[in-house]
Amino acid sequence: MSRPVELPRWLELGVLPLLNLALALAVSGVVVAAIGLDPRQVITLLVQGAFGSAAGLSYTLYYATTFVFTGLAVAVAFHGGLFNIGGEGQAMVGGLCAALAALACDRVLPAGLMLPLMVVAGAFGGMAWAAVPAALQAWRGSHIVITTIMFNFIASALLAWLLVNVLREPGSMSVESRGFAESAHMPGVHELLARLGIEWPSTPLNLSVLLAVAAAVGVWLFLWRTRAGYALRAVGHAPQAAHYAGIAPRWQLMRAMMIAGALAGCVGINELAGVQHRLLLDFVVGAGFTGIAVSLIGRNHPVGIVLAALLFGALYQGGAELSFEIPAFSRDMVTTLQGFIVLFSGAMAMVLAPTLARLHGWWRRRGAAAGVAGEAGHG
Amino acid sequence: MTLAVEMKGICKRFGAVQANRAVDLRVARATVHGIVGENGAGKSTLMSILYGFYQADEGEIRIEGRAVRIDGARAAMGHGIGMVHQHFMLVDNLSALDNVMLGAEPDWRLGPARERVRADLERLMADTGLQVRLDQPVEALPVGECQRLEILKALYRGARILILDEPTAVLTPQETEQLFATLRRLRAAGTTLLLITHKLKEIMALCDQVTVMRQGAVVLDCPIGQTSLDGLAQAMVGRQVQLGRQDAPPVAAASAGAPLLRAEGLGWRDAQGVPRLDGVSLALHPGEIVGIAGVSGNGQSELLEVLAGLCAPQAGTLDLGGRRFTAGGRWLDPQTARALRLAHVPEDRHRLGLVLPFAAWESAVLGHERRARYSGPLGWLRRTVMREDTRRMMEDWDVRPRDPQLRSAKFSGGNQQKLVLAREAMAPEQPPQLLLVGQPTRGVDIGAIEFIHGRLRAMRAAGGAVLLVSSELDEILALADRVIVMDRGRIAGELPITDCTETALGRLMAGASAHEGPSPSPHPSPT
Amino acid sequence: MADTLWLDPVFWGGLLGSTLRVSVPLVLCALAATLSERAGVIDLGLEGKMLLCAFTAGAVGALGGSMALALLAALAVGIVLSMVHGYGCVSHTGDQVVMGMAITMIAAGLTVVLGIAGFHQGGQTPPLSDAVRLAPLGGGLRTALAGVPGLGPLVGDALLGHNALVYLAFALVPAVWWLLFRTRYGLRLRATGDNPAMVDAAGLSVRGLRYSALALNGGLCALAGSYLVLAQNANFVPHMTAGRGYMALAAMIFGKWHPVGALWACLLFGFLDALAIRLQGVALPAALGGGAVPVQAIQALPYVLTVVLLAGFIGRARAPAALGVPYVKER
Amino acid sequence: APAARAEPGVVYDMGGKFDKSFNEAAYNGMEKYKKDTGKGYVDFEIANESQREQAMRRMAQKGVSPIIGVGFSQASAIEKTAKEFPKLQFGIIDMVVKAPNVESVVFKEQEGSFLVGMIAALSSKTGKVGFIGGMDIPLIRKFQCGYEQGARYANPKVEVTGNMTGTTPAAWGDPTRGGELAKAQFAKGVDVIFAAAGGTGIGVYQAAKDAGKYAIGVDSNQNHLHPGTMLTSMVKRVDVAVLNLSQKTTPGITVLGLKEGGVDYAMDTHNAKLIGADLKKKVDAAKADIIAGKIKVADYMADNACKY
Ligand SMILES: Nc1ncnc2c1ncn2[C@@H]1O[C@H](COP(=O)(O)OP(=O)(O)OP(=O)(O)O)[C@@H](O)[C@H]1O
Ligand SMILES: Nc1ncnc2c1ncn2[C@@H]1O[C@H](COP(=O)(O)OP(=O)(O)OP(=O)(O)O)[C@@H](O)[C@H]1O
Ligand SMILES: [Mg+2]
Ligand SMILES: [Mg+2]
Repeated sequence: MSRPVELPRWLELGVLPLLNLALALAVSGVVVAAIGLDPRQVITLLVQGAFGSAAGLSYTLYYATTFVFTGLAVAVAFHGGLFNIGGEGQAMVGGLCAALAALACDRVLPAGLMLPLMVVAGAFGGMAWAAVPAALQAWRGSHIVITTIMFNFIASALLAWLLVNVLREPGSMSVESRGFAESAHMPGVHELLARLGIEWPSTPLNLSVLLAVAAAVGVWLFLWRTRAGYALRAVGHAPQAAHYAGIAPRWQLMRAMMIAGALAGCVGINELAGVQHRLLLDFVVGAGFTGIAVSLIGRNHPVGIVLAALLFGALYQGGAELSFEIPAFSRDMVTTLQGFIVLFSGAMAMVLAPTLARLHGWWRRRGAAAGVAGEAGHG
Repeated sequence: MTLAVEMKGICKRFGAVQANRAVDLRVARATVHGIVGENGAGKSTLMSILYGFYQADEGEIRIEGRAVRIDGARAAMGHGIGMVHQHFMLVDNLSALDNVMLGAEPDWRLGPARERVRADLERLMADTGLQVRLDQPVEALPVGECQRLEILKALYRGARILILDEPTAVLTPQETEQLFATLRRLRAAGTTLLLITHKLKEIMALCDQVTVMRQGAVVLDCPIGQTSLDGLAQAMVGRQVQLGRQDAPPVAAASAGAPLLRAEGLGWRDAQGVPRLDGVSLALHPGEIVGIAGVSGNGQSELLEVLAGLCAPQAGTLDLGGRRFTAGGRWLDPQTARALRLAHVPEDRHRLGLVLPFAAWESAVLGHERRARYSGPLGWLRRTVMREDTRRMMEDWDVRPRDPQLRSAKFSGGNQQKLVLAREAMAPEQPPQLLLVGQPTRGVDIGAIEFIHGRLRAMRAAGGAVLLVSSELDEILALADRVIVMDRGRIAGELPITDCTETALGRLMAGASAHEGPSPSPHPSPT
Repeated sequence: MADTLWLDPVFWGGLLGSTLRVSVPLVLCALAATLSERAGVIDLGLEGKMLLCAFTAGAVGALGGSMALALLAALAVGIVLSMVHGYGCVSHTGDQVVMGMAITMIAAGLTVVLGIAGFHQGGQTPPLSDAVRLAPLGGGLRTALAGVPGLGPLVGDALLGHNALVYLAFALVPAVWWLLFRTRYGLRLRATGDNPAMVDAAGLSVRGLRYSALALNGGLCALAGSYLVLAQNANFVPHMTAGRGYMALAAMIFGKWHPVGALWACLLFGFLDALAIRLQGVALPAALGGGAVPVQAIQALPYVLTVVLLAGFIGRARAPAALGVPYVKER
Repeated sequence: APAARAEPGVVYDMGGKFDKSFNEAAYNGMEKYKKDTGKGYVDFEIANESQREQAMRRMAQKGVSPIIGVGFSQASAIEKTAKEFPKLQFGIIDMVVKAPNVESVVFKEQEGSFLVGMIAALSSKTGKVGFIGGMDIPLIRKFQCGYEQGARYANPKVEVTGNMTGTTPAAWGDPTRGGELAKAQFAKGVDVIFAAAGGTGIGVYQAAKDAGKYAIGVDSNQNHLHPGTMLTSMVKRVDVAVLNLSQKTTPGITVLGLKEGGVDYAMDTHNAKLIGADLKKKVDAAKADIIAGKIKVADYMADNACKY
């Protein structure tokens, strides 16, 4: 039966993930070869596409931004002992509120006021959408997983109705709101760099990326550096002990979900204020669900989540690059490839641990652990 | 004489902890072999290895002279080994009956299987005197009953070699006696018994041979005849240990002065409407230790919870620190309780006392995290202060290992208990005047017991009051100034310590011990 | 039309019949989830398992031209997927939720890739001949009843004329209940989900029990997938499970990890869904100013009602204590 | 110089090039282009919103021209890229983008739908016909509106039942739900259903076949799916439009209706037996009237309402 493997932190958090990633790529390579493509070319394109060029890197970061938001949304709820499958819906409603704020004020407010207002509106929207399931769980015992799934569907219906019947420009075929005015555009990174005289390709990467970093740091500080975070984790790990300590579980539960919702709500800032500059139907497309994988692969820790988000961002961008460069490499092959990478670097993450532990022990006995294991990491 | 069990050079480490180092153990057939040692000495680990629950890193095991490989509980059973685990191995939401059956079902259909097991168990309960309500889900059973269930489980499987890891920790004297009678009978019938306990009296009473462990290694192994209580204690902790009463029983006037806490007519019914507390009134005066005796499950836990503000009663009032709380109105809550300098050491340290996944320093401030000392502006945690205080608590209360960063779950039971006690007794800024303690020394080694008792006395000396709930009469006799006995949620009687004898208290408690736990037909409460 | 609707037996007959048909994949997946989660293994991979099995059934059915072959192949794939699930999360301490999502991602992509490579119909499999599909049962009796007013629609349309898998699915509910609560195996399974250490100490193999539960889980997912392809439709269409796996998970939790509870939850979902379909285009009561109810409102109705009903239920669901926690002995 | 024309490129909508709908039609168009001209082309299936622009910019940088966006959702991406690359040619289907280097192709779906509506009404024995759309969006309402009008034109007393599948992208690929929607309509007595719901339609047609009712295909000619069940298909010649675009783009708006052969109802060997001579005569007469402007077919987009 599986004995837990005691690995030093640098091995567990540094080397093991790299090993898993290597394994994942290797296996994917085999699969790729099986369908008659050159694995080396595919893997290099994947990596090149994601990190090789300024544009590629920017896209990777742009996707990562969204995943950091949804990943953190899952993690905060998780530390509160809740499984939040509702990131999807919370992101939709958050985006909706941000967009409504923009549509209402973009013509009157300057960017300096408009953008913060959108952030607040977005966070508020997500928060509100998460608060209802949270309250139902806290006072009615309705299981959060069910309610959040339901709220995802309800959110999509709400969004569809508003777009088709209320927000759509009359006479326009497309299911989207009017474009936001300049003041509601989150400045793109290329624009800012251009002002500094730095040449940068035009990509969706926008200031929201800083918002995401701030969110990650904020969540980390909140959970491990503040009393509120302490109370939240206590309730998540041991509700009865929390009650004994005089911490009211219900309010912690509400707080956890509302923070989670607010984080998910910020997706709209990256996607709508940052890129689309208008409200449209599927701007979330699965980011909420991806957030679950991101959070768990990142061990529900902000640092881990940022890394995992980068991984997924790279998979998205590198995947797109693949289908650009190799027409035979369809969108669905990309999905499959991503699936395999999640499987091996996420779900099977512990398969290599025992071996690594044995090796490490063996190396330590030879007092040469660091050097060798370090190399093994990149092998 | 032939050896039933022989363990040679057993080594086992858990991560950083070396739980067993080169342990040798030789157990003769049809004897009772005692194993004693401090908390964390490695007793349970050694037995779990014999039972195949853990694999030894090194060493060999011989059963009946033959070298064997025990790679799991099934293999152990194959060799006729059975075990009563220290931490109950029970499934909460299954019935007691199902828990006994599990893994040893005589039929693949549950219906017939239950029939047959029930019949066997009825017989077993009859001649061991260990009574358990077979159809109750385990979560509804008080600890004492769980312990009896755990023992029945092992006996039911009819082992030739039976390991009992602290089987008496939560039993009443009567139950303990019955259990020992059974064990003697088993020994006579040729069963080999290994008994782990912190109650040296029991060792002396029952064992033929005793092994003393310290920090994972064997330090003494001799026939019971060649040692004594003090000898064992000495070997265990490496110094003289003074248990039992230190001070002269107080003069009756001890409990003078205005009470720090006064409760009147507390009544509390559980979800099923069964009264767990029924017209309970008591007062705590400065400078006294009040003991609450009684078979576990007769309202002691509930009393503690109500007084600590963990749950609100349906009837009664409470006067504490100049404030009055009335049932129905806003009852005391844990935060207020702490503010009013009332501290509470819960019975169940795993569920209530600690957050097991937390680092020790995080668990060591549980309930005090709001104090200005720990949370700065904007609720910023003062982590260094917390770690420092934790280190001090660990120094003060001799918690091992002394590592504030270690996860709470990684400490052995006894050390976890000390950590909780340290936290409650040393509450920063304003140390408590009132201490409610439940089973403070359950599963704690004698060294620690002596130490803990000393601390409680010190608190009394400092003018504090202690409400001590314990199923250990020895403990109550050693500490209390007066003793209240509870029976089915009501106060069955109160005795000044001077009139207390095991038998006197036993008689008062006996009323309950026959039909332990919440009785289906509650007595009419006096109006 | 709304006013007379409620009195019309044909409406109710159709509604109930549709409820049963829609519930079947939910019921099968919910049972699958019940088994694995009772053993302590979260299954967020229902969607993916169902999808890949559906594809297998469609592909093998089209190539082999045999229903039995298609079913067997689907079962095999379902079980293999569950074994992978087990290898990652039971043999090793991998994260069960991530595993589920990985399986779902792979299934979503792989089915289309293989479909296009094998059949050149944009990921679809060729339509199956009626020989390969499950035929409706009791059709004769149904036609016989058809004439009878009231009885015809209410019994005929509602209960008769479904295919074997429909009846099998509902028969499996008591079967699983019996397995879980009336057999030794079930007792051990439930114990594994609540306190694996105890099961281990009792000399049973936690690993074995969890694998076996997963095997059953895979088989049931396979049936659900096959139903979509061999019964409700006649070929595989990419992403055709359309979120049913997640709904099944919700139903299982709604049913408090109990097969019968799950059944009721699935029927509820199915019913609300079928009802919503039939309510589209209904006009608002004059009190509310008349006019058509927005389609989206009707489409959201099942989900809203689910939340309301769930909130109405007292007593919170209690998940198996060891759910999602890989079993390791050391603290 | 038109001689050295760069290779054309297509960006499909979310549905992907095998959506059993207009994306697939576009794909077929490009395949035909490849066969006819022997020249290659590039295409891309987007996986999320931001890839629209990414794909187009990538193609533009490679000098691909014309770049064709399939579906109304591509509008803003086309608009942006077209502005950025004024030297390249662009085309968009189902939406109007006003730019000097963009040709916008829009269809009069209502006209084709009108004809299949007539066929439905005239083939229905119960006098009840049905419509099943993917999502409740303007484009689909446009189909529905024309269909209703046509049905009423052929039989004023006809009862038209309409259903939409869902509110998520899954609505375009859920045959099981499509089947249930169809069965629900059959239970109401409907015996002909026109489905404009992409992959969801597959389930509708299957249900019709199983119940022995009629169904009408959409976008591309789907008569071959179930001969004897598929009455006809409302073909929307996106394939032709894309083919023309890839050969030559003329900036401005191109409107394709019956007259231009952009939409029509499909006749072939598979449904010859189902469409009797007189039925065909009626329909063709109406077709002529529409082309001649004698029949005004309502355009939902004109005033966001189905008035006729
Ligand atoms: N899953 C992870 N992935 C990557 N890095 C991690 C992960 N978990 C922790 N770390 C690193 O370890 C550091 C310590 O983690 P953690 O947040 O638990 O620290 P802390 O509890 O706030 O402080 P400490 O544990 O040192 O007292 C983090 O700051 C981070 O750099
Ligand atoms: N499963 C485990 N994982 C990690 N460490 C463990 C485990 N079990 C025991 N330990 C550690 O091994 C040492 C010996 O533990 P063990 O339970 O054998 O002590 P013990 O003699 O039974 O103590 P007690 O009298 O409190 O029961 C302790 O330091 C304990 O923290
Ligand atoms: Mg830490
Ligand atoms: Mg022990």
